[in-house]
Amino acid sequence: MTLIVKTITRLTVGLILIYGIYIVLRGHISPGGGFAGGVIIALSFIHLILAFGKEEVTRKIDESRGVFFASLGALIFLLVANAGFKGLRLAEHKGHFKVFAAGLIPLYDIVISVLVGAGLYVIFLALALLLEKREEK
Amino acid sequence: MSLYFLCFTLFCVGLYCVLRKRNIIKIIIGLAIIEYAVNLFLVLIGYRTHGRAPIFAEDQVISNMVDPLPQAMVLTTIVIGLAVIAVAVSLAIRIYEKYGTFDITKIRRLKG
Amino acid sequence: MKIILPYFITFPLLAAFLIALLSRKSKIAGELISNLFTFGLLISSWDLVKRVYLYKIIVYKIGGWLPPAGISLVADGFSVFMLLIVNLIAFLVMVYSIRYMQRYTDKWKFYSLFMLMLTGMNGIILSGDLFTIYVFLELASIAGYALVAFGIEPQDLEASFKYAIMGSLASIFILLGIGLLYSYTSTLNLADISWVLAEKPQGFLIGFVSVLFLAGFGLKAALVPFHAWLPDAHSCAPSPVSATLSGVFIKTLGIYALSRIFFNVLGVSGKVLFVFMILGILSMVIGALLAIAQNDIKRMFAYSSISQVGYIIFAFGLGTPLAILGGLFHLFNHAIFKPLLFLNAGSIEYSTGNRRLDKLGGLNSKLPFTGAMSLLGSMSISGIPPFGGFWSKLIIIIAAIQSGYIGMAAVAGLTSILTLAYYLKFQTFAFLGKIDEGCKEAKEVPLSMKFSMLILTAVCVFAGLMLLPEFRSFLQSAADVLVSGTAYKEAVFGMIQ
Amino acid sequence: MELHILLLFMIIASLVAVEAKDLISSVIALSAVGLGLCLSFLILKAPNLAITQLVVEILCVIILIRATINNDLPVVKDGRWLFNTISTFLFIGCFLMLAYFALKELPLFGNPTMRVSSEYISGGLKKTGSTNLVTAIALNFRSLDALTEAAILFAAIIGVLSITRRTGKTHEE
Repeated sequence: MTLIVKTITRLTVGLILIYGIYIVLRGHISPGGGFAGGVIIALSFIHLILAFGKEEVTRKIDESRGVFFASLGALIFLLVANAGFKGLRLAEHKGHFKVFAAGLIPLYDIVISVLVGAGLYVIFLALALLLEKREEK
Repeated sequence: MSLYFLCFTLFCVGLYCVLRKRNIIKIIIGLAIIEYAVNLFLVLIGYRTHGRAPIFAEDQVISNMVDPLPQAMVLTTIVIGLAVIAVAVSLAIRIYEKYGTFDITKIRRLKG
Repeated sequence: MKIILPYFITFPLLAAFLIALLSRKSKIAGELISNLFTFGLLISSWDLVKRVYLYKIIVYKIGGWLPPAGISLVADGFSVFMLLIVNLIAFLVMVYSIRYMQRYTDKWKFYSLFMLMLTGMNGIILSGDLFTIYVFLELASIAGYALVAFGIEPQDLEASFKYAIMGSLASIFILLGIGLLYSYTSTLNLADISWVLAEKPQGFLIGFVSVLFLAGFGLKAALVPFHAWLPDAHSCAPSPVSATLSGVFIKTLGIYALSRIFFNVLGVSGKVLFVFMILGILSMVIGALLAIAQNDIKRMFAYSSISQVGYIIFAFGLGTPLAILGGLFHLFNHAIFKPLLFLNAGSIEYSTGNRRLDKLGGLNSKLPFTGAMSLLGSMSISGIPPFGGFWSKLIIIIAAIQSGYIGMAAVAGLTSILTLAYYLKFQTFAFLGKIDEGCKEAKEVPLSMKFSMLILTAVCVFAGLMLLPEFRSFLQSAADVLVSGTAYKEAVFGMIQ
Repeated sequence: MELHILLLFMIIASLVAVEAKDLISSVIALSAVGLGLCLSFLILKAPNLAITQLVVEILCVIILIRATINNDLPVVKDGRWLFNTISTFLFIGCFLMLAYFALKELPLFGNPTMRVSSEYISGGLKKTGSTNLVTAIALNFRSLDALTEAAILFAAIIGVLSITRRTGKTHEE
């Protein structure tokens, strides 16, 4: 991509990432939540791939590390959910409009966002690699 | 009622696309349209005239909320739609790689 | 006592996530974890069978929320019947795949996807909530699409794409039906829907919802107008996957969900039963006729699955207690011998690298064990007297005669003869006669693969004993749930309060 | 009224997506449908879904455009084209007619029964502590659905990875 795209990407990617984290953390207060925030986090990485090409980005996070994060997120989600199934309650009644309120819900949101962010990044990476291989032929 | 019917019309446009188009990507687009129509239908059935969004606010008592349960359902179905589309697109790209075409009539090794 | 119910969902999920997590570190994590966990699930489902025998019905409230608001898991006779079959087949298939899957790359993906598919099936069986059934159905289906394409040959991809499109269309029809039903009854719990429907008039809407469900679940069960995807998908998948798909997958996603919703929730009327019967007869005959012409072993078995599923749906359509018992018994038998036959086909492919009947022959001298197992399996499926398949078909035919459908009973009997014909063809071309040039180097399969086939054959041979009064309660309690119809709601709510 | 206009816009955009001659235009028309859906979620008081739909839409369009770029679209008609189209239209017509009669029996638009949902609205904040009721239902009352949803996404990840492997079998027969 051209220099303009790269410079603007450098400026905006951090903002997109922070916006994603904001959406994740306020999922139980305002619209948003783990899934939407996770997709935004994944989109910020995809943005990097689109602007800088995949070599720059995959040096830092490659496919197997993405799978590792996705399965870690899923595993913690499962453990939290298992506690929730048994009726675990964590002070649901106080501090309704704070970030750390609402029992297990913020925890759920955070682990879902890890799963979704890493997972969608891996999906995009797999498809992009496949397409580049085809164009080489 | 008329909104429900328009929503079903959107569903049928997608259905027509899946049933009649030959191009694999077009079929996936048709599936996406059907997903959208069903999601919209689920939210429509939960709407309440002059209702409020199902989010509480500080120092206000809100009683006329729209039905939150279909919205929670749609949250799940959007993810399912994304998963199906991701799998279908990866299959489509692989098929293009092996057969060199997106035309479904030319992709016929299985018969009988 | 109720606490083990959610483990049928969380354990396979845990296995799937762990396999993916450990895939970088260890090469054998997939085999080890999946075998251990499926064995554990088999043991606990046997335990659950005994508990349900004592308590009749077990309800688990997820998160402690009362059912119309929260989700409940329900285990009754029918659920544990399916649960035991599904987990038995899953365990045996996992043992089989240790050696079979060695030819494939990235095996951990196979094991992870398989455990996700198992989660989906267990979830459908245990769920007492309509929308949860849909979500688990999608989980099982998406894992299924990926597993069918696991070999990534061109044909596999084509079959998987066809299956993905048809399967998603079916799911969307089901979701639309759920939306309409939700708008009408304003609840999602199965027992609660049944309550509300009992108080409201049964109008045109319920008919429309029934059509949507019938199309959706019928597509998943591959009943005849909707069967086009099945032969491709089941013949292209790796053999352990075909065994699971044909043996339990279409029964859980199709027949179990269909009969649970129609018998226990919406309530069956004469019209619905008649449609079941017609679909059953059509599937039975057309599946058998198409199977005869096949040259590919797995394709023949796949068409045979359509035909046998037709028997089950036909029996459910008769609606008498005897017919439902016969249908469930046939479901059990088919869930045993069809995986057995697919595993046999997998063994043939493993040893000879081929599954076309015209290139096989005389395998009895090279693969005596597989030959014997497949002979017993073929005899059972085509209804030779001492085996289970004979008794279940006999019960279905007797029930049809009792209900006065003599013509249809005759068709069912004739189809059984057709079944015998194509299994004779399979035996003659593959195992008897002169040995083919291509199969000279064939060797007998390894021990783990023999083990799975041996267990399945043993169950298959002794399945007829299930009709004896001592062992009958397992089958009878499953049939009772379907016969009792919409009394399901009282049973569930009685357990909650 | 604005919903009617939005829905008509979505139907027209979807017709464009179905009938467009090249794939890029039809993907872009699809994204227009998705945007219309997002706006109608906002009008229907579902801001949660509007956000989710918007970001998912962006991702879908990126994936689809990456898949379709540099690819041709063959327009083929075979002998039975007319017959097939007529039968499809007949099927869709029957479906719509049946749906019309079935929809008449639903509660009127704007008046949901809310048998179970009233329970969530009255007690949801106290029981779960979450201000956002949709999140409360999705992650607390019906957390099994959320778990399965995560599993579905996981299945899609592993599925895409397994489909995009370079080779399926270790040695060729």
